[in-house]
Amino acid sequence: MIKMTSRRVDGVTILDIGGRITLGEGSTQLRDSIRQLLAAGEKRILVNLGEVSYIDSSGLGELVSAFTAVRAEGGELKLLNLTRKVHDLLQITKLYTVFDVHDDETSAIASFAAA
Amino acid sequence: MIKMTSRRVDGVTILDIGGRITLGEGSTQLRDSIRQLLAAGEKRILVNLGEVSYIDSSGLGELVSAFTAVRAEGGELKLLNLTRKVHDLLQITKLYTVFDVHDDETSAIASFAAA
Amino acid sequence: MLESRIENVDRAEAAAEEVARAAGFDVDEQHHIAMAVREITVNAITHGNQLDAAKKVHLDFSISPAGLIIEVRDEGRGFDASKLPDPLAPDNLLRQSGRGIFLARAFMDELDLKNLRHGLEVRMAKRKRR
Amino acid sequence: MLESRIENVDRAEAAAEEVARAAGFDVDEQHHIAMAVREITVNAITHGNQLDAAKKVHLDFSISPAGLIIEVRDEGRGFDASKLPDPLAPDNLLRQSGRGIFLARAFMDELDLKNLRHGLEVRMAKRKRR
Ligand SMILES: Nc1ncnc2c1ncn2[C@@H]1O[C@H](COP(=O)(O)OP(=O)(O)O)[C@@H](O)[C@H]1O
Ligand SMILES: Nc1ncnc2c1ncn2[C@@H]1O[C@H](COP(=O)(O)OP(=O)(O)O)[C@@H](O)[C@H]1O
Repeated sequence: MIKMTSRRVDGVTILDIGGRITLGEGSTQLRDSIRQLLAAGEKRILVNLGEVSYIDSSGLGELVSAFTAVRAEGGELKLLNLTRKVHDLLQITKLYTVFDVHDDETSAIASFAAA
Repeated sequence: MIKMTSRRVDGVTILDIGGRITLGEGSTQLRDSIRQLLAAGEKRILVNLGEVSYIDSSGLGELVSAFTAVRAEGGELKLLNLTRKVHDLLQITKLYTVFDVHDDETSAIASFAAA
Repeated sequence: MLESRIENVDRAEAAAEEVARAAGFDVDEQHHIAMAVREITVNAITHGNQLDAAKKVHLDFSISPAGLIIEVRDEGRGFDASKLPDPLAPDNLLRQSGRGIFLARAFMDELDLKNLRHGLEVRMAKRKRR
Repeated sequence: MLESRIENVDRAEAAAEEVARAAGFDVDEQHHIAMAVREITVNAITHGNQLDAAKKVHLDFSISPAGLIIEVRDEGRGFDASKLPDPLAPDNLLRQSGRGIFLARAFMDELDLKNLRHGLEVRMAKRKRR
């Protein structure tokens, strides 16, 4: 019940996620995807959560780990298109203050530092 | 969530029911249909329960009332095509001994007394 | 909160089915448990609370290793269960009503009726087969 | 019966959502209640029973006029809740874990942890808005 595909636009890798990012479902896939991207040298990652219906605390933890993993490699991980549920979750957990969150793909891409 | 249509074959009215015959849903419609058929002088009624997913005690009661109402008018009401669930219900409540139950439409129709 | 409205019967039934699934019962058992809850909730709302929306039905599901325990409590006057007519008796077979508790009992492993100070409490249990 | 397997988390969550619907909560509230049950059940299975399939989780839903009370009980060692780190503290904000109980608490009106002789009991309540 999770879909994850990545595409590249103007030097930024966009990871489009759909479905649930929860323990045992999406969390592991998210971790693997981020690992693969970092291994391939992709360090500007925009995670599109527009089609994510549900994140639990495990999924939130995985997003935070993705964020710190990318930062540790000198890269940037940003979020795109939060649904109301996901937005509320980031607000309650104060993670909204951690992530750079965007609503528009073009301006999100432009916000990444040039290579 | 209930469907009820009637058709006439060889002097027998077949009432095809689909969905749930339960309190507040199918029970009332079943009562109304039987009333209408009796008002129209139809007294040989074959109730096809093949597409009925669920009957509760209210629906069972309505079937019994239909049976006695038709019999009171000198007619016959028989049942056709019981699903396993409905069959089990009639067995448990001993109503299986009350109704004439058929599996085959043609022989069910033939079993009605000639007009 | 279950107000004494018939729509709430469907809700209680759907909840029971999902809880039964969570408890690990198979689909047939889920159906039987849901049906028992339906019948007993209909009684609580109609016979117990007499469709008085101010009166409520209290519903309790308890999933344990042994199985599922369900309690339905209304705010009515209760009744004398020893006077329950047998729906299988020849004289009762063609009666329109009187099969609800009988069916719920058939579908559960245990069903106990208890008159409380204000209302009837029906406690049903279904054990896991091993 | 809930064996200590992760699949059962989804079942418990689905049951909670359906029970919340039956209790008359709106879809947002249903989601929040289901999520709280998910988080607490994950804890019961992982931290409490430590994925030992022989240990069970006991789940109790109680629908009453006032709202919904849910209890989740495991067979683990419990823990000292007074030592729960605050996930909003700046030092904890980037930790991968530690948000489960916090979120469940945020989504319910009450959440109490109680160490029993054998296991932890989490009691959560959600009141109906009027
Ligand atoms: N919650 C209740 N409160 C009071 N009386 C009840 C309750 N439930 C059942 N009864 C009594 O028991 C009788 C039998 O109930 P039941 O077996 O469900 O059949 P039915 O509801 O079709 O009459 C009812 O007619 C009613 O008199
Ligand atoms: N059922 C439980 N049994 C024992 N310890 C628990 C239980 N639930 C929670 N804990 C403890 O509380 C901590 C915090 O739990 P929680 O807030 O859900 O975050 P997380 O599960 O991500 O660590 C856990 O790491 C664990 O040490």
